[in-house]
Amino acid sequence: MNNRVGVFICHCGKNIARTVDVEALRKEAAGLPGVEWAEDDMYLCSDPGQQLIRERIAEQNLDAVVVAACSPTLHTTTFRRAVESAGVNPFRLEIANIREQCSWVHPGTAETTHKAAALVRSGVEKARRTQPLEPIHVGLQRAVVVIGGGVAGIQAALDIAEAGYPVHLVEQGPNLGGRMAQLSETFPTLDCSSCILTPKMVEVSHHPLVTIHTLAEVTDVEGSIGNFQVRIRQQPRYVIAEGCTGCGDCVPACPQVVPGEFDRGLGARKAIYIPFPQAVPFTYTLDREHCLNQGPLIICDRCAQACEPRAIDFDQQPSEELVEAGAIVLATGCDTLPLSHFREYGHDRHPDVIDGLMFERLLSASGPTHGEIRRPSDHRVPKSIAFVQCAGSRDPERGKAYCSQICCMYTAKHALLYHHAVPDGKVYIFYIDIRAGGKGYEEFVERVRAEDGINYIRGKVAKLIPKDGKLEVWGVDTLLGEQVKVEVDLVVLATALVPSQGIQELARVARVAIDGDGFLSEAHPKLRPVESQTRGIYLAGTAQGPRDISATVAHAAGAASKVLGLFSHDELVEEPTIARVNEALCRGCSFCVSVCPYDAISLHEGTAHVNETLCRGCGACTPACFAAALGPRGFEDDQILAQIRALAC
Amino acid sequence: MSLPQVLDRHLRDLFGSGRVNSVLGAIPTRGPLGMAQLARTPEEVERFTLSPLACPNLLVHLTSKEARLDPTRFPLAVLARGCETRMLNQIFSEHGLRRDQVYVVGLAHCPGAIDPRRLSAQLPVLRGFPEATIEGEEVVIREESGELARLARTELVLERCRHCQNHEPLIDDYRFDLVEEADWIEPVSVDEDPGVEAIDAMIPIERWAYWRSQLERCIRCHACRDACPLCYCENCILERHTPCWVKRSVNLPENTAYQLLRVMHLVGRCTACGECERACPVDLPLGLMMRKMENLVREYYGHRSGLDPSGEHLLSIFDPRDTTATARLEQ
Amino acid sequence: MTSLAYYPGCSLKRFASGCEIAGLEAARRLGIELVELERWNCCGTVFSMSSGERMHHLGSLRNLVRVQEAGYPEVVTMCAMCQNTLRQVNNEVRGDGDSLAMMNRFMDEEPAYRGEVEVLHYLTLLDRLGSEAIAARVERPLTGLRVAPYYGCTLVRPPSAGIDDPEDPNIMERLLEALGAKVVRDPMRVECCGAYMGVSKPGTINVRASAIHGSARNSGAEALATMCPLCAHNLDAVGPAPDEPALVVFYFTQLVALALGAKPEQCLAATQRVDPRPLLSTKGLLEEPQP
Amino acid sequence: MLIGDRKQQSYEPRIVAFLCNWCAYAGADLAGTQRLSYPPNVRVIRLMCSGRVDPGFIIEAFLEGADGVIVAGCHPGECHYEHGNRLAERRMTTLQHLLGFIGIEQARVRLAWVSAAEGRKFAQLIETTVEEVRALGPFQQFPRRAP
Repeated sequence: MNNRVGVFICHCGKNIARTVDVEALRKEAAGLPGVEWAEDDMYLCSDPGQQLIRERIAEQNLDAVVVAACSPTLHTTTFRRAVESAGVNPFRLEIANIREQCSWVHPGTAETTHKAAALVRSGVEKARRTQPLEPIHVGLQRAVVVIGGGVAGIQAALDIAEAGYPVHLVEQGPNLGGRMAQLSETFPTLDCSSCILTPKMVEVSHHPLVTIHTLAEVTDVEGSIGNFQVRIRQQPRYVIAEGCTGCGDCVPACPQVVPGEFDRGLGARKAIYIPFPQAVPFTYTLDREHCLNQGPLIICDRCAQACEPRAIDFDQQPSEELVEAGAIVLATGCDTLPLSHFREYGHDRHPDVIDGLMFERLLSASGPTHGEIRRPSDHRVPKSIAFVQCAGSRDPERGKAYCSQICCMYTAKHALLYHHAVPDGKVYIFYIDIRAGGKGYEEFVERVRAEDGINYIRGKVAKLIPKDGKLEVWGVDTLLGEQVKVEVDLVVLATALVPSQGIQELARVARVAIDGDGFLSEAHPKLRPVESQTRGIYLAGTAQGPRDISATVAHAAGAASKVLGLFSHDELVEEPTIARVNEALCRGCSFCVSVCPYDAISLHEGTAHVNETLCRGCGACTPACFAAALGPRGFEDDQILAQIRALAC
Repeated sequence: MSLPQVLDRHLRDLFGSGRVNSVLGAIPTRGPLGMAQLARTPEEVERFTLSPLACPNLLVHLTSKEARLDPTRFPLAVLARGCETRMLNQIFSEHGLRRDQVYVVGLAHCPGAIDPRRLSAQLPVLRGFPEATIEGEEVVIREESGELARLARTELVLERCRHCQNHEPLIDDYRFDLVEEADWIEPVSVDEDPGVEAIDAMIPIERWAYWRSQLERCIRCHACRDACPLCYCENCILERHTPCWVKRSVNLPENTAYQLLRVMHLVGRCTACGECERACPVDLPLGLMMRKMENLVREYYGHRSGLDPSGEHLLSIFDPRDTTATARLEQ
Repeated sequence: MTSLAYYPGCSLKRFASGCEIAGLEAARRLGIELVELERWNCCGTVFSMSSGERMHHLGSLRNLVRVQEAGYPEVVTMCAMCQNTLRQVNNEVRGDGDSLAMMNRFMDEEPAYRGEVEVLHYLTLLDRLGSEAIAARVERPLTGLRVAPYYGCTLVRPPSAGIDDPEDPNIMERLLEALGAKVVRDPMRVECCGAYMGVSKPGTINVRASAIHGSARNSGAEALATMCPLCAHNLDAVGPAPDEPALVVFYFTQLVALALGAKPEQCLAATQRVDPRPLLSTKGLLEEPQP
Repeated sequence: MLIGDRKQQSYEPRIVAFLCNWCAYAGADLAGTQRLSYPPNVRVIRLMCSGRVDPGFIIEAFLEGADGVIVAGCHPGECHYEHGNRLAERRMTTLQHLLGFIGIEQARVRLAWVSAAEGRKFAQLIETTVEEVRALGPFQQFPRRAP
């Protein structure tokens, strides 16, 4: 029990003194058991105020301090530093909130001062029972695992590696690049997407501190901030990376033709393939799912025959690797709503209804049509195109409630590029509202709108009726108040952005929260957008929500800076207010083990043990243990019972 | 009336094979209660009885302080009826004991156990070593001179037997039928519980008047806590002084706090076996609170303690559908 | 022979009697006896649903009470609008205990409706039997007959009272395949036929009918099949402009009865402006079915 | 001692409130910054989570003189520690029914969800609780411990 408690009451100018009789409160506090000194001051949080506290601690040899002032959320650290500099353990400071929860909300009556007195009494009773606590120091593994090889993952990996820390970049697909590699040009500058992405990919693949794992997935994450153990499972590529020169002789030899995922099914590829010419690492991949050789039986080895450096190895096996990391960055990117979702547009029965990403492949020089816009049904150049905005976005009943942010811009870009390729082509863009908030975006859309042949029609499309080789678009023009029927050769749906495949499983493994739409949940929407709710795990790019490339790069750089902030310390300093077990009282009943949201408690030889890095001090375990054998320091049973006694009478 | 031949030999074999160090069972005593007895040698086995008149509190001797101070009694065999195996499951799920420490002799087809108080209320003249058998819905009491009385089963058995859902053991290493398979008729299990329903029907003031008159009589002898097989904490918080949850003085407020804290520590664990009420020297109706809470957790959370030896504790988990009327401001 | 409660509805007793005759015959051949309710009244048609006024829904509710009295768990109806109205009222009262209580109090001479009756459309009943069971009983397969199913509105909208997906229904297509017909999937199959607009603006029906007939013809169909007497009236009795060619408009039950081997007079009892006999005879579908 | 003896004045219920640091306590602070006003009958104890509230605390509060108890945490799904509030729900519900069974009115114990943005809702929670407990009258069940 600390019996030399100092009580300091703040006037806070008039904020407290107007309704609380500070003098009576001081007299009352001075008489409380265990209180050695009581004093009031105009502004305790000011430097003179804190100096006053430091001097009194020295003069009166105080062993604990109660500050009766504003909410602890404002100045706890300030006052903790003040008492610490005077030799009192910072956790022997208790704050009585007599402003927000007393003087500001009650009239200037005696009862208000009585309440303030009770709050001070409660603070004193708790202060008398505080133990000196030292922050907990935990070792820190200065390495990071970045999951997702798109532009977000690449940017985060580069920024962290540039600062001198090793990075493991884990990509599910055969090569880096993600969504951005599938784009033709980017708005608003019409830069060629692969021209600006390839240098980054090359830079990350040559960086000495970055280890790239392609065809790899994270299957398990153990440990906590500073000390994660990440299990990476590597799928076999069946091509020896060192051997493959990228000559491509194997491709013509391969008899198996398969629809290409990279070209969204518009183009074909062989079983042995490389998704696009600038792929990094520039190594071919044998897709055994479609290869004629199923299982161990090898019946066709034409690719191996054609491979002069003998780089094909049919019996490569999956391998696993356990990586130690202090932080994890999730940059798993996004996907688009599948076209089968749009029954009213009858996609599954009409090949000329495609989505924005497929149109990008048609525009791309490395695409299935080598940059010529040809429609999938009969490969003719479409003379008229209808672009449907908000396909599945801003549609709570049948699709996603949110706006996918980038469709207005890439649709304007598509319209402009089509206009350049087919000057006499007719374009109809059905939109609800055009959202062009980025730098130079509005100007870009105005430029597109000004082109002749491009018609912005404000209204949604109800139905697509196939009619002798064309598609009749039934829509409405809400500005003219008329129904619109337009015949076009091709319809491009700007489909909603959705989280990428497999994010559910990865979130479960990494124990991070997911929001209602399946995107990763950030720690705070406004103030902590790059941190997940799990400490040590950071979010980069569209995995956290729809955004364009520039915002993704900035978001990824933000995540990297958080990691670097963490790595700038030699070790992790943890709040000491975490749970502590009294082995003598513990019955080993494991009720606390199942209640802990962070799996921080485990049983060793029949006694509970708290993992100090995992425990966050919430105290949910304490009421679960009726032997009262464990409790969070700073919120122990005896302190709270003393507070109840002080407040209830 | 010692053990049937088959069971007697089986228990002796357990000693012989070294499978157990002791056997826990009941021995008959003068008057209708019986006493728990720990047999350390095969010879002592023959004193045991299966009479429904001799059903003392056995399981407390598995988790009591004596048991903890005398580990040599384990592994221990226990003659356990259905309700007792349910209590064993709860103890195992709380790691009070390891499953391999207890050899469970399951007493199947249990017709029920006689409540000594109810029997002496109906047969005050009873003396000596009476014999009692339960046949269907009737209890036959016999003395040396022959049949003494034939009474209704639901009027005589323990409260827990009237609501019994577990006439068969939930877990056992060896099974023995108390009633031959041929003439076994599943006893009627009664749902309504007049004691609890009477209090539920009262308004708060009446309820408090009733409980005030009971809790004032509590002498804080801890008999209820010490009789409970689930109260085996090293240093029970009801006796601790730093921090002090319940003060030493024996008065209405402290007695109320004592019982409320004890019951709250048993919510979701207690199997309503009624031993606390049986042990109370001043006959406080503690069983009412235990059965009320057992019904509540079943009704609100579908939780029945002791059905699964590795079950989760009710108050350590939650179910997203828990939307009971607590946050009334929300409705 | 399973027996189910049957609610015919007004149109099937007069204008669309051909649909009922064929429907009952087809059901009988599939081993289902549709037992007509002793007392039934008008379902109130979709008009009654136009306002939330509970009093207008008493018509349908009284029919549900009749089914409850007769002790059947389900009631089958052939008319698209009857099933729509009955199901909307059923869903409504099941979800809102207070208004059901008020309506029950109002109909004091009727027993209170408990909300346990299920309303089943004839097509859902057939779909429940399954294509194999139906195909097995086909005696006169409709090979070569190119039919475009036409749903209209009340069979599929609103979704809570629809029998299939409002944008992309498939139930009639599945059944027609089982009957051996050549199914034509026409995109206009869920567009409105003009409903009662013919009363206030006579020209609209011809416009709608020519759009629907034209689209079906473009898709290669020879005939339309519907289960709504109002659609049949608009598409056949009114039909496209006189100079435009019009397809035969069948009630779906007629095709089912025909395929199951019913006698032609049972299948063609409907008063159709465009006579189906020439089309059927070219397909050899008027002869007796070979054993 | 300065504390007026409550019994002589008109009956003003004493309410003890356990507020979770991240949501309810922040909501109470917000009511302050918004300068709302609510009755001074409530005395607040700040805990890191509503999951920390032991049913024993409620019993102790009544023993020490409280007439009503509030336990306020984050809305379900928003708990800073994932599910502390869901655990509090089961503990408080079972306790309320036990207290009710022995005659302590359930309305004396209230569990509520208040987010950090709901200053007005916090003030309203205090007002309705004080009114409800005032309607129940002072805690008569048993004499309290001397201060």
